[in-house]
Amino acid sequence: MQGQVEVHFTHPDDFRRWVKENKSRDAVDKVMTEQEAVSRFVQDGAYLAYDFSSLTRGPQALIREIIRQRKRNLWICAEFTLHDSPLLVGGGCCTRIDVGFLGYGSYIGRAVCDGKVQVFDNTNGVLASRILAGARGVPFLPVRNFLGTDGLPHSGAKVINDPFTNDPICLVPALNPDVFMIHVHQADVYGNARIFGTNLFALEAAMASKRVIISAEEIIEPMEFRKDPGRTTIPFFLVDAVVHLPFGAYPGAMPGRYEIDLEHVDRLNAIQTEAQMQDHLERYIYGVKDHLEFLEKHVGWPKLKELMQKASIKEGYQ
Amino acid sequence: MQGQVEVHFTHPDDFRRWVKENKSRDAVDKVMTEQEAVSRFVQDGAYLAYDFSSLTRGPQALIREIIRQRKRNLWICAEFTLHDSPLLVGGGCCTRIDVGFLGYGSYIGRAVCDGKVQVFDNTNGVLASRILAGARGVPFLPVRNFLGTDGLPHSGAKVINDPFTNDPICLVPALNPDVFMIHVHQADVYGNARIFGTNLFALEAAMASKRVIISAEEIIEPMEFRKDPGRTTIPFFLVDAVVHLPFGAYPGAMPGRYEIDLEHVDRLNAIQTEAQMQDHLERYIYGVKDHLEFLEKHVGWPKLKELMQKASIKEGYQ
Amino acid sequence: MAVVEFTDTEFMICSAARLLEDRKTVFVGWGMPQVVAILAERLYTPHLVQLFEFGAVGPQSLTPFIRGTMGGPSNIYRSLQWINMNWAFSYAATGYIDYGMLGAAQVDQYGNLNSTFLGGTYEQPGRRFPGSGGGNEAASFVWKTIVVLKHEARRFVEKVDFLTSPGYLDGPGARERAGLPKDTGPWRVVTSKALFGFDEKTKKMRLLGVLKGLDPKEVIQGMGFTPLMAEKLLELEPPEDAELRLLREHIDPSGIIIRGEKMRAER
Amino acid sequence: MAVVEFTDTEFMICSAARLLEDRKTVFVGWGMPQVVAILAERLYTPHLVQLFEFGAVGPQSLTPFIRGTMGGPSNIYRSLQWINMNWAFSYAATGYIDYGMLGAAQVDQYGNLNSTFLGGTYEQPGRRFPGSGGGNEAASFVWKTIVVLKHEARRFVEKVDFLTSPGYLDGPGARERAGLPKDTGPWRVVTSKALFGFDEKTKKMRLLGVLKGLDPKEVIQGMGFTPLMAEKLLELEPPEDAELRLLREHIDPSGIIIRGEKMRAER
Repeated sequence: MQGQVEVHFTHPDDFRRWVKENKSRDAVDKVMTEQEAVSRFVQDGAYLAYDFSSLTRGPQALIREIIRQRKRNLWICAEFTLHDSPLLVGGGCCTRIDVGFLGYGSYIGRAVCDGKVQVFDNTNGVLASRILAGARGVPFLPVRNFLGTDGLPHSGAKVINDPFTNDPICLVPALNPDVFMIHVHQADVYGNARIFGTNLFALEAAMASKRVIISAEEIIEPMEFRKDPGRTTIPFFLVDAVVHLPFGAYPGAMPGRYEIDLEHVDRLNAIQTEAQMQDHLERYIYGVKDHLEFLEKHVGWPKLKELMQKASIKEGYQ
Repeated sequence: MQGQVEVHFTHPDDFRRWVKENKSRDAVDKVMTEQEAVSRFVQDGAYLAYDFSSLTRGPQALIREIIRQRKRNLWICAEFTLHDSPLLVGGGCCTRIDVGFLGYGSYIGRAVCDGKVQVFDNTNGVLASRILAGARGVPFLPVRNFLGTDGLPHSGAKVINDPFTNDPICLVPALNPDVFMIHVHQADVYGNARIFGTNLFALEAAMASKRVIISAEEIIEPMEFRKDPGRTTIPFFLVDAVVHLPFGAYPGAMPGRYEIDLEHVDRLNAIQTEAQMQDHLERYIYGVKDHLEFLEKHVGWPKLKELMQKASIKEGYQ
Repeated sequence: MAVVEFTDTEFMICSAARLLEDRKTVFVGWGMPQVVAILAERLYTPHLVQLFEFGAVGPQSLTPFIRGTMGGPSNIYRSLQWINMNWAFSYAATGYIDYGMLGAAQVDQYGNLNSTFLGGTYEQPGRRFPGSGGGNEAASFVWKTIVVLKHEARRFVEKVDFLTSPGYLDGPGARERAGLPKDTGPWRVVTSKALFGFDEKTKKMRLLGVLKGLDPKEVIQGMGFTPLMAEKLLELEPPEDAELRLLREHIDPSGIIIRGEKMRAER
Repeated sequence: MAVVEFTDTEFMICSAARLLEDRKTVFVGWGMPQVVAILAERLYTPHLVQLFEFGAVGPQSLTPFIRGTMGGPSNIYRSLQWINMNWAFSYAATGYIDYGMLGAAQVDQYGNLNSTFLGGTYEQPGRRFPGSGGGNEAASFVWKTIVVLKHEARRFVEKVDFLTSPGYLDGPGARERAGLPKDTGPWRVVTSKALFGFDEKTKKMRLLGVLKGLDPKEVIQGMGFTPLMAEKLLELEPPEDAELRLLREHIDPSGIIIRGEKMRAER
């Protein structure tokens, strides 16, 4: 049995060639604004992946910038997408979604029903394996799940007889995103980056993607990474842009730094109609010029301080 | 093309069944002596893997115990084996070796030439991929190297046409060792374990192996792991035995704790003849009852203190 | 004898929590299964190791439970290990995870689960849900899958509109023939009124018991298939006071998860 | 003009160090390549990122170099990242590693490498070596492989006794036909007397130059194949004073790596 649909697939040799020609191994200052990072590295039609969710350490400020720049025809890897996918679809940015987990609420569900966005049902594990294949430079990885499902024909997977056991096995095609975005606790100007807590596929996806945009709560000295190399999540030569975006995960939480703003999340949860969506986008995204203005106009420092105070669990996050 | 030789391969379902029936999920005290750990969990004929080398964070005390107990017909995964393989072959413990990297010195080389030990030439990367396959519960992983070599026919690998690119690709069979041994910086009595610095395949091999023996420089409180979960290398439910063995990596270094004893290493390097080997084993292994007696009789506290003093690089190891 | 009042959700949560075994491992799905696991840990299975697909192994979650966060600090508090998704699924793929607990929108007589869409076609569904998440991995890899869903007859169908996560597919041996790991599959289906298991030979769903005081015939009325019946049906106990207190005062004081239809039973 | 004295090993190390490019990445093999990389980092390529198969990325190694340790603290000092073997090879497999530097016991005209055995059969070899280590991965994955070996005619053979790590196999297109990544392969062979490259069309080894003062004909005498000759042979400079001082006083003061046959040249 074989998946019958379109799939985002890059021959490992083509990805290698791209890495050779486009990923600099030179440690240069890559700090730039969110406007510059998104306009330079997110093209219309790009395949976009990101790490974690709108509620926890998601690159929310970067996603808002993508919407603000009215990117078009994005294909997203919806691993744990919660509020991100409805916003991207509502902003007219995204037309295809590899699912994953397609949250939240009725807006995105109806967008699928209405054919506004095309979905390809993988699973969280299949998508993680596909990205790992991309990071290992191989065209596929075998998995022993996804078999027997209705998702398989709506994916790019193939079933073969395993030559070692002669049992059927599922081969999932490598996934090399055009762009990977991740919000991190700490980065240096070159792109070395560190996160605390769990992650979905931070290093895999950084290695497997053509462009990597990092937004960071803090910019720290490069030597800090060299003093504790076991804590480096991503080394600089995988990274194209570093954006200093304190509260970049807002309204989600940054573990150990600030908590979720449930009030704002409820506003997102409440979006049902197209009119509500467009009002929300107008107010919170189009209506401000950048992340800083968003924080100043729509969140405010008292609220941010409150969210920081709530983040009282520090164990493991420093 | 296909490898034509014997290969240590376990059907993923058989490994799963073994895990279900034999690996307890109960956090019980697993602290025991090296005698007990080796006699209970290393059977004659077992396939044995271990992490890192005789010069850096290798489980050297455990390897000496295996020799002391005169285990027979072991098949070892020689990823970075340096002085371990000659000692194991000299002790009559080991008859088959998956290479990897087969160091050191002329003794082991001659043992191969004389047919005392049978070798199967994989590569370091192939062995690491095989263990990763074992840890992912799949029968094989694809790799884009090993192709075109004379090693491939002396391994269990197979070459097929990749169904995604139609190019040839190498499939390497999963490796599920019977026993995995690792020397760690810190463990608790249940088997939660933490290492600092680099590793070969610590978590992969712990997950892929039927039995896991941990030797530890320090036994620490279980709560220490829960206070910094990002630093846990191996969780307890993969582990069968915890042995408290300070200086367990001797004569190799334990990064951040003590340095290599080059004097003793030179003694190992000097072993060429069978007589020299048997003298060495008699003196340093058979002639002492355990690791503690070995340290007291043949190393001494002044030397150990000197090796600790030399380990002045602490960054990243605490 | 006293009458106890509770919501259908509360009953379902308590009923599921009682199924878990201490000193074992469980793959915990998003949402309600998280609440079940916390309740079980506090009352029945203090040494149960919970695994989350986003990389938390063995957390001792704080309460109140914060909905939706998954990887948030209070839900992954004092874990044994923080790692990532590929590793989390590897623990399950190699057989280290005993139980899995999942929700679903639809289930059929072989325990196949649909969490993708209802009605219409894949391209133009009537109603769209989040899809597999890590549910497919749990249902494929863990030894015993527990499905938790609200008891509505329309959720029990002859054939799921979309097979998201495998039950026994079309019957005995089908999982193995498909290439799924041996001896795995759905074990219990916990609803807000009943408890189901699966017949060992036919792999078909079997009613094991209903909430004390309910009529089994009424409970299964309208289901899209007729479940097998256990020789002796269990009377499922309503929630204990200790369970309700924990749920209402500590785990979900805002009542967002545990709200539902009011029920009552004698005990 | 002055006469400089050095060992053949010192010349080989200096010659190899001069080939590396700054602000690039290099996969460093065990032993001599480590010394080459340290010399290059100190003198020529301070921003070169070194990758080690055991998981060290970008160390700033301390000297003196400690032989054999690989993962020891002074050799992996102030790395950018410490990780493990599967990840290290993934960096190479995805094309992030520009150069690889490896030793070998034998090499043939297509740059195929043998580090497994010499003479006899696989089952009963004449002399056994350590085998691939991570050499096969480096030779398969990096863009440009640099081979470093002592200049002995018997090491250059018509056909290697065992093909451990792939050069151009049996000629143009053979790597791609075998399934190896495109546009990779051996780039330079550095010996204690000469420097070789490979012809773009035929993929055969070509002499690019010899140590100043040596006769090219004598250098290639006795090799198991006749290498192609560059149109204009380079005169390779003997080691600089700065190079020798660094090697002898800082990197390898005990002389264990750099010892060898005495040589002399004018400069």
